[in-house]
Amino acid sequence: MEVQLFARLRELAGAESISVTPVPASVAALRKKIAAEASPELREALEDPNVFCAVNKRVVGDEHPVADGDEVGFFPPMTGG
Amino acid sequence: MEVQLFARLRELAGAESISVTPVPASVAALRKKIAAEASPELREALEDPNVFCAVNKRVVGDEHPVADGDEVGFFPPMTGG
Amino acid sequence: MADLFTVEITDVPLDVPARTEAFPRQAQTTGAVVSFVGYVRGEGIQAMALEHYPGMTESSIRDTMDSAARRWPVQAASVVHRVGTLSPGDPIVWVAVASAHRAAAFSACDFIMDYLKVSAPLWKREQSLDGSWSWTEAKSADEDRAERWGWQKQGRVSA
Amino acid sequence: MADLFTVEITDVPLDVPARTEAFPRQAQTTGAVVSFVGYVRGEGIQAMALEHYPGMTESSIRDTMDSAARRWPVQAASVVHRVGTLSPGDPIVWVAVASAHRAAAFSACDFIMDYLKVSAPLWKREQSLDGSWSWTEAKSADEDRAERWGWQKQGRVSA
Repeated sequence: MEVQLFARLRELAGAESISVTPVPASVAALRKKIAAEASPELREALEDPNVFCAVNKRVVGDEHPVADGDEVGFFPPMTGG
Repeated sequence: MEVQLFARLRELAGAESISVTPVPASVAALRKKIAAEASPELREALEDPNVFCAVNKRVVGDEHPVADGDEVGFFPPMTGG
Repeated sequence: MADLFTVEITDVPLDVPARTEAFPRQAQTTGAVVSFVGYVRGEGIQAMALEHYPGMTESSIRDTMDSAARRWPVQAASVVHRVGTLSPGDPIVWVAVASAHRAAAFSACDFIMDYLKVSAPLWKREQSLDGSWSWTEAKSADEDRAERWGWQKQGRVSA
Repeated sequence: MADLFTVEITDVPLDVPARTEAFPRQAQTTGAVVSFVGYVRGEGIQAMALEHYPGMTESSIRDTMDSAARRWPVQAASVVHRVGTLSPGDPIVWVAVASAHRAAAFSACDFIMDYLKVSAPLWKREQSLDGSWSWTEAKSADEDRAERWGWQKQGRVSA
């Protein structure tokens, strides 16, 4: 699974997406797995409760299931408008 | 004094203004004087508590004084916008 | 530099895009512009005619804009109101407000419209489909909205 | 006939008068159009850059417009949001709402902006006068405004 990262997370990762295999079962597990393999800055950012996860373009909570084929993205709080 | 009438009052009077001499001392007295000499329709309209009086382009209450040289107008509730 | 607070009563058709273009903003400090346009609705009418009290209408709207500027940090505000004969779909009134932030711009624009409705001497007549003209009745809903801002109804006995 | 509910994310400068001109109204039934424009303020910054989540940003704003249309009798609504690099004074976002009456148009436009601020995936960076770029922090005032409409903050643990 290619997990997309946006804005400051993308900048911290130095990449627009991160490859994750095998696919963990939940957003929480996915977040944990990416954080474990990330730089300290990216890990800290991912562990911030204000960082959102979208599954198939909808914001979801940490308990939400994840499956192969889902489109998943992490991003910081919105600052548009 | 030429008292200006607007909208439906102008239409009922068939004129844009009414000449009043001598000038009564208050808006209430002026209203009464015009009404006394008006057609029944205009009298009724002038006695409507929702009909406004402006002295020198400011809405005032019935107790407001009136003097020669003041600009005075009567008009129904506003319906702009 | 353009005047930042303007009121215009006009019998010329209201060109909303041109007014929008000309509305003065401050490039360094304006973060929000809220505008309102009121249009003639065509349900059951073929025309509308608007008249005003020259001089007083302008000063009344100007007072309302000054009140808005005392309540919120308004950087610029414009009101253009049509008089004369209008057709369904024609703009009647355009109000624009600039501020640093959107909350003030929304509130001030809403406030100006609410006060204008109940305190600016303007009167509408509508021509129904059978050709007859009748004066528009004032709406109590407009008074209710104005009361949200502390407006008090005036009449024969002033407060 | 033009689509009555539209969302556009664009890297082309936002031409507000042209958007105003093209906004679809209904000559017989539209009595009010409220629009909002947000601009880049120039205090201490020389540029702003905006990025989004293609597809999700559009669907999120579309959801917000649909919510507005369920709450108020909205006849038409458009949102255009810039991405890319902007300069002080440039429009960032334009929102327009048409309704029969002004109360609904004001509320729906205000609502759409408030929801967009807290729920549309868009992120700003600002370039300060010394040339350095930094990400804009989310403002709790924006969350407070969204909560007026019943919005609830989402995060790691969803409701």
